[in-house]
Amino acid sequence: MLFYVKYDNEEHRVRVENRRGKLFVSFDDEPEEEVDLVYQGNDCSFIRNHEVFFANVVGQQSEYTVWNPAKNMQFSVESEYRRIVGKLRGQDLQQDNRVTAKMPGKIARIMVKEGGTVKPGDGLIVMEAMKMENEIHSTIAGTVKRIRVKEGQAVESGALLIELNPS
Amino acid sequence: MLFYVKYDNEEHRVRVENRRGKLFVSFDDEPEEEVDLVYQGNDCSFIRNHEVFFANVVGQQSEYTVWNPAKNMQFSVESEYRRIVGKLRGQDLQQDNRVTAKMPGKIARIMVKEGGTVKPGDGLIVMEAMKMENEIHSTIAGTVKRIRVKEGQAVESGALLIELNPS
Amino acid sequence: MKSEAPKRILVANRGEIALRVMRAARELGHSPVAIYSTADRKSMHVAHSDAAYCVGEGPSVHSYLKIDTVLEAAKALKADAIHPGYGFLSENAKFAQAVADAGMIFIGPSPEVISTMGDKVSARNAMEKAGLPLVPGTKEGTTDEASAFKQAKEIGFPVMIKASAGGGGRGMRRVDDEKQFLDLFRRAHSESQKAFGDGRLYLEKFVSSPHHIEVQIMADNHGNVCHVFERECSVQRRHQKVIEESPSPFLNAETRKAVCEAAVTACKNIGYRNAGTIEFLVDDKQNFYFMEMNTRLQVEHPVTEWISGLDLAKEQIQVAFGAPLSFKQSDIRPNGHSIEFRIYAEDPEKFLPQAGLLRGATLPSGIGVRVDSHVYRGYEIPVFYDSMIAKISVWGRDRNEAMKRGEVALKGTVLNGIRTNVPLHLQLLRHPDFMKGNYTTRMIEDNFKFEAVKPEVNQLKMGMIAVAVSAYATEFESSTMDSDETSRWKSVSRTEALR
Amino acid sequence: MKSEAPKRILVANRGEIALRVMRAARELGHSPVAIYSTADRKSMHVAHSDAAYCVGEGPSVHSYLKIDTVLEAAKALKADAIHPGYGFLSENAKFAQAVADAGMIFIGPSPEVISTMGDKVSARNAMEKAGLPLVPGTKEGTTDEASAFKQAKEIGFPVMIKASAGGGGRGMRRVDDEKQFLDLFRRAHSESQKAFGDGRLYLEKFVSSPHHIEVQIMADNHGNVCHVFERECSVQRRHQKVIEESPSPFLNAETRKAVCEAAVTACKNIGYRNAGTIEFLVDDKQNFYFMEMNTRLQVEHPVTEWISGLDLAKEQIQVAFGAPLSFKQSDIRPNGHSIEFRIYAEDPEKFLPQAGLLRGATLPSGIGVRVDSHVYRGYEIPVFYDSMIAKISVWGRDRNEAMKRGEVALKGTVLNGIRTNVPLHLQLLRHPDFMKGNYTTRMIEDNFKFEAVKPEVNQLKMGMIAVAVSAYATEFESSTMDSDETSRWKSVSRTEALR
Repeated sequence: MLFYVKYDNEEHRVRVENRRGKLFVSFDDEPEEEVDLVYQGNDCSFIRNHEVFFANVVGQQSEYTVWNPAKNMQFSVESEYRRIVGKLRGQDLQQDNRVTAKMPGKIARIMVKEGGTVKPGDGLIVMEAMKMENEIHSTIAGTVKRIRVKEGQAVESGALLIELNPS
Repeated sequence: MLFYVKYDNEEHRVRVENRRGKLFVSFDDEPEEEVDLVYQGNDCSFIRNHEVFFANVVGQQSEYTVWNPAKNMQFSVESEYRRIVGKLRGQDLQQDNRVTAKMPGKIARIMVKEGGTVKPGDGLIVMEAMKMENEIHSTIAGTVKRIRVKEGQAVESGALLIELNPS
Repeated sequence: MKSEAPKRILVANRGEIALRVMRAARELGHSPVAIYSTADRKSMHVAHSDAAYCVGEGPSVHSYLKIDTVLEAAKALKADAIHPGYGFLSENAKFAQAVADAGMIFIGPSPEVISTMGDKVSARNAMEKAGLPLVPGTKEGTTDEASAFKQAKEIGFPVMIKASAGGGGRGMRRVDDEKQFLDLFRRAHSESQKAFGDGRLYLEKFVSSPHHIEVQIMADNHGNVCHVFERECSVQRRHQKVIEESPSPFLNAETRKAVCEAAVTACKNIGYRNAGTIEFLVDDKQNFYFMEMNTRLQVEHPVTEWISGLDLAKEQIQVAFGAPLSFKQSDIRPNGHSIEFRIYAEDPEKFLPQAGLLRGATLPSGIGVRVDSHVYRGYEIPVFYDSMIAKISVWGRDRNEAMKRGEVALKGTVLNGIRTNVPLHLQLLRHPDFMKGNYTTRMIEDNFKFEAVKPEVNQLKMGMIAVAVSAYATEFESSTMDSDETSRWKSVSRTEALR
Repeated sequence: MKSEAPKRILVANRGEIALRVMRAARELGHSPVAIYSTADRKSMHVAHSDAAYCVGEGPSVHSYLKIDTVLEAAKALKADAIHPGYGFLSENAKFAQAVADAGMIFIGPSPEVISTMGDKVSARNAMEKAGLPLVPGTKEGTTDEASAFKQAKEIGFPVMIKASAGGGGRGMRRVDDEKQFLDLFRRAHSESQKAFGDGRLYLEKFVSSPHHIEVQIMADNHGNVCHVFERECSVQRRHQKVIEESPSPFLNAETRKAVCEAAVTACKNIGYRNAGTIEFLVDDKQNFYFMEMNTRLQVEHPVTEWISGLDLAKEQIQVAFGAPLSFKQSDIRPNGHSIEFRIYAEDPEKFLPQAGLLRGATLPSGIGVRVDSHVYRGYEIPVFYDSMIAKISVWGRDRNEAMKRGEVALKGTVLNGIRTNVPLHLQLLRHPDFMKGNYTTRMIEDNFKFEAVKPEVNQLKMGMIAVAVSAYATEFESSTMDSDETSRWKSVSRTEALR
């Protein structure tokens, strides 16, 4: 079975086959190799050509995170089958100028007005969460299309806060 | 739902009801009480009348072990329903004079002969496992009815080693 | 100790500090009991107590900060004494008084001392009288913008705005010039009002190249006061400590002796008892100024325990029940070096706290490694409290060994499902200022940039394989298989990999 | 240390000791690589290595003991050095020689010293020459029953039969009178033949009220030899150590000094290098006799690390690469008290080793607690190896604090699905001889009875409720439910409770 695995904007193909309980994996156009994978409690480890890789993998649906001491790695994965189905349905990734809450919290202060202009780095909203105030900055230049929250409002993670029009 | 829970030879009735996600438990003839039970990773904790009980429960089918620092507690549990079905089928617990292997290992030496007499504490068999020799003793007085293994034989946990006739 | 009957000790706190104090209580043969908010029902501190009482909803104003309810809990649980931990009610004089009034022992200093030290201005006055040098600044807390602005100009910029009732960096702002003053004063005021219910602020001269160095004090009810050396806590971000160590690699022997002795003298003068910490600002010429006193056990007490061998939480309990200190000043000498890494559930790049489900959690162990934590795999980090999920403290014969040990321990800290600041610690350990051991409280903000690490090619490749295999196991979850081995393998991978 | 290039170090062992050595290698900046048997594929030591090589099937004669295969692994993994751990090939002179012949560094003493010390009789001869007092006994190993019997009568009963090639209590028997001699000699012979491939036995006078006290030695390649104090290892069952502590609570200061200095002198005389341990038998009058020398790191080295602050595994690696000892004798002084509890997977009543699935596992942590372990929840304990699954070592300022801390740590050790000796440790900690600190190697066998504990009524009741609730969750596993909360609760309980 073929999977498309994406990290940042880099996409690779990983083919996984299970033959009599042994796993064979090929990466992009590299030749297929046996991977000795075992689950150990919460983690798993692989051996490939004697090299050991210890992994803690968590995820849901197509989004996975693999633990790494220097930085947990986030991947999205899609099987060949799902990609084909998706294409047939005409799905398209949306261009995102929507500022969302990265975590649950309370809107402490709104620093912009609808129609106002912003440049990258400008403060948009101050959120309060876990007793800390955090300023949310714009990453783009543009105008404020719509403000979707009010001061004092409690919001969930992922909630849409502000819509911007890029200039 | 009513359960019969047994420890050693002591049996108690525990009734468990789940009403809208809250657990109510009654123990023998004591009045029903709410038990606040949560699972935390591998363990669970209960609060009953402010008293806290931390538990790690493992088990399969009807046999459960609950961790306890002074000694893990082994229980067998049967639901009312299963007990009725079992009675209808005429199941009966067998009187056990069968000496079995407590763990996998190798039969190092057989110390008795068929027809010989034994008293409690007499050595029957020396098993070798994990590089140690361990003597298995008789817990009853009687005669050796049948020896089911040979010296040098590897046996699994639970394997029948010797049958005794109690005197 | 032996002769005392076992007591019931309520730990009026949550998380790792509740567990830490409970362990101390158990070692002394006492029975620890707990309080919890509904959001903390699954915290380990509840499971590991002998009895527990729910004090309210998640937000701490509705639970851990409610004095009446906590006292009600103490009565219901038949507590003989209350240990307040840190944060919450630990530095609340009214609470300490109410505990005493209810006939229980408060494990901490007297309400009078808490009250004096809890207000920054009265603390400065008291400590000046007790002989400690102060940073130039205003004596009175105020909410009046205009008079504050005038005073700021007199002290000379840069100045610091601080909350009279504050702690933990909340309500604190540095003002570099006149233009910024009013805006920052207002923000500090609102934050302070919200956090402490007291919006009064005071001003202080900003000290250049400041080191945050604090002295651990331990005192009994019989007039014995000892210091347990200093801690260097200058690795901070937004006035929140990130890494602490003891001994301070910056302090020279002469200053070390002077600052520790000054702290002891001051505590004797104010009649201090139980554990406390005097925080000093030390400038690049090793001048030290009193900053504030924390009248409780600190988050970072493990580094002091590592190098002294003392168990400060046990010492607190014993002293509160009337025992003399278990040691004399001459009994203790600093042994080796210890560093503590505070593990926060936060994005290490943007420092955003993270709430949510901890899906993978394995904490390090082995020689010279201590972990204080209340989290486990499957723990849901509540949104209501501080985002610290673990303290990893290490010990080495010298600072270099402690740093290497810390690095190995951090690399063995598996935390997944949420982001943590472990990557930040690994980068700080390689920072030239940190490695040299001469860094100021400005290091992270002025002289450090978190590098967005790109994993090595091979790591990325193996990670992609791990993900593809996990996805593979999911895709085939419901399909039928002929080989027993295969299906067993799949069912394990399904259960383990995908939560 | 800084100047050295990173090396690849093969740890030719398994389980906790492999992990412990790997951590040391990482702290020094080296890359640790592993070997494993097919039965150990899921051992943590494989997952935490940088590279690993399968050396064969489960039984150690088919894997960890195969010199050629281990060397093949070392070559394939490009190892620069091999650390043998304890057990397996750690005291095999041929292996040490083969490692050197293959151009790699053996992290341990020279093959000649291993060879001399590996044979009990030649060890006794060498140590007698090097100045250590011996227990009266035979000098030559033999398999001849008749001559051995004659010699036993000359020495006078009780006598000890010991395997010339032995260790760990295997092939060892105490013979109280003439009648028992031949039977026990044969059993010792067969056990020794099987365990070591060498059935030769020697005899020794049985020492009354014997204490097993051993001295840790650390020596470099430049003639520096230091001791790292003694360990008291008299809590034994069938010659297997169960609890170890340092310092010994039994030894007086004079004997401590004498025995440590004697060990250093002997090691200097035989040109010893790297880590080693000299075991002594000490009688009730504090006379000490050389017993044997272990030419490797001991299982119980953590107690020495706790009280000395040294990292013996790191020291071993550095010394093997030619560095001088990182300390002088005068640099180290014993600090506090440490106790190690060996956690075995065994029935604490009948001492039967337990193999099988570890279904619940949470190991203790916090101040003064160190855990060395390779197990985790879901780990399947293989039948082929020693049944030790963890070492819990604690430190306290004094012995009393260490004991209390040990008790709390043991009570917080959650191991389920198999039986362990944790209950045995808890009872030993309350044994009057242990509490007094004067106990002999005969304590467990002669003066201790494991009490079959009946849980408290309330414990039993709560346990029954826990079981009934788990059974309830299983019964309803497949039924439909209306409330989301309920079904979520059930699915969690199902997954978590029932494995």
